[in-house]
Amino acid sequence: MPVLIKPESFDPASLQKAHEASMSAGDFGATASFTGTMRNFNEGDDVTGMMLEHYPGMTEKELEAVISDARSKWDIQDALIVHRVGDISPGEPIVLTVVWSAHRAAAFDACRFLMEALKSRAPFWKKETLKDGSHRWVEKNTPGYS
Amino acid sequence: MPVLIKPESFDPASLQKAHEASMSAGDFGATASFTGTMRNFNEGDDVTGMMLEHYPGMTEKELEAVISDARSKWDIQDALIVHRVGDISPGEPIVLTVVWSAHRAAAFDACRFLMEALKSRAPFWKKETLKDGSHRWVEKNTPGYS
Amino acid sequence: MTIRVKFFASLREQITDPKTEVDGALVKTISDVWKQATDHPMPPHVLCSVNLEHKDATEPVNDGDEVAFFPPITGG
Amino acid sequence: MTIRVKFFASLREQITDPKTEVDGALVKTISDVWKQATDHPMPPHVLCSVNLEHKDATEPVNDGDEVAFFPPITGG
Repeated sequence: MPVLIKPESFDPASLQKAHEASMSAGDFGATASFTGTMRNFNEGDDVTGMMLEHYPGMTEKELEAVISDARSKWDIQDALIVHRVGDISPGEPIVLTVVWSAHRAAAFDACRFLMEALKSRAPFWKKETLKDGSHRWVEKNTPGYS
Repeated sequence: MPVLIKPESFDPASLQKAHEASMSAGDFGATASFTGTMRNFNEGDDVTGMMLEHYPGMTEKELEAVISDARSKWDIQDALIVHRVGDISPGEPIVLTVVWSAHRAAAFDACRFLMEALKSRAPFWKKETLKDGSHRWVEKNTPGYS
Repeated sequence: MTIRVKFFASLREQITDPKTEVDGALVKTISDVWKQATDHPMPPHVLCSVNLEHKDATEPVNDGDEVAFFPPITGG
Repeated sequence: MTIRVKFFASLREQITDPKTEVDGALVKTISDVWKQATDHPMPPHVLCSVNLEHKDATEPVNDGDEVAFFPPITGG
């Protein structure tokens, strides 16, 4: 199962290792991994909590399509996407993308592609709780390339 | 200590977590991580073992310079480089580079930069043991960008 | 037959009392579904899906489809 | 005073019986150090360092320096 939607807090390192256990060590030479973590600040404001809404069914479908696009673009061994949903606290992981491949170029490219593609295609929405108790929907993502 | 030279096998996930424990959760939003693992094949041949030679003193100095270059190029929170030396077996990690930052673009860019820079500057050399017991020095690295 | 309609995130909060089903005989496109489901005008950056696939608002719908409307995606 | 000389990896195996120290008075550049340390001609892709810093073979050396020669780097 290369796509996981998690309603509870998850440990990126454990999930990456668990998935890797199903693979044969020595078959891959490169592992690129990205973890997005909830910050306690955004656009200049202190953020105390967040709710991640998603579209069950469509979300999984889009994430699987993102992985299959990556597989068609790069020579990769395996990939994993984990995404949190529901109420989350600062410091907790939101998203994990991992790519395993023979050589590092494909792992780096594909891991970054997974992140950019899921941020544009997979139906998730963030609602922040600010320090004063007010809520706001995040309106757009930060740019993926500087 | 953002640079570690390891004469024994290491667990990338544990070292990444250990370093992260020194940071304040919620301060960073992005973690990009790369692990290079010893494969059991290279250039069409079965490889049964590898010896990683390095230049003690210069190696650490170059790795620290690589991190400080990354810090001057990108707005990053922290970085970690771990590199194995000595005799290693297929499936064991060779190198780990991790970058923590507020936003993902800097983490992705800087993590990849650490790998490319260390592969061109940090004095390490690989000697492979092939299936028939013969040895050969690896002559050049695979390209970092496809 | 009917077309099911869903609204997500900020749109779900903004659209008061939308229909969750519209009559398939009354609509040809996704835009038509919006007009049948709510009196609100469609905001400029709304995204649409039909049967869990991203679609433009001009695309056709069929009886039995599930149509969803949502704001720009902000996951990851 | 002397200049210490080191060879690494495949170079260390190829250069038979190199000097580990050369007389600082006899050398001006890194290339000179190579010629004093061994009878082998310098291979085309050799990298050099002085006091743990990458240098070109044409650069000067001083008494007390540590000079190293090594093949292209293959770590990571």
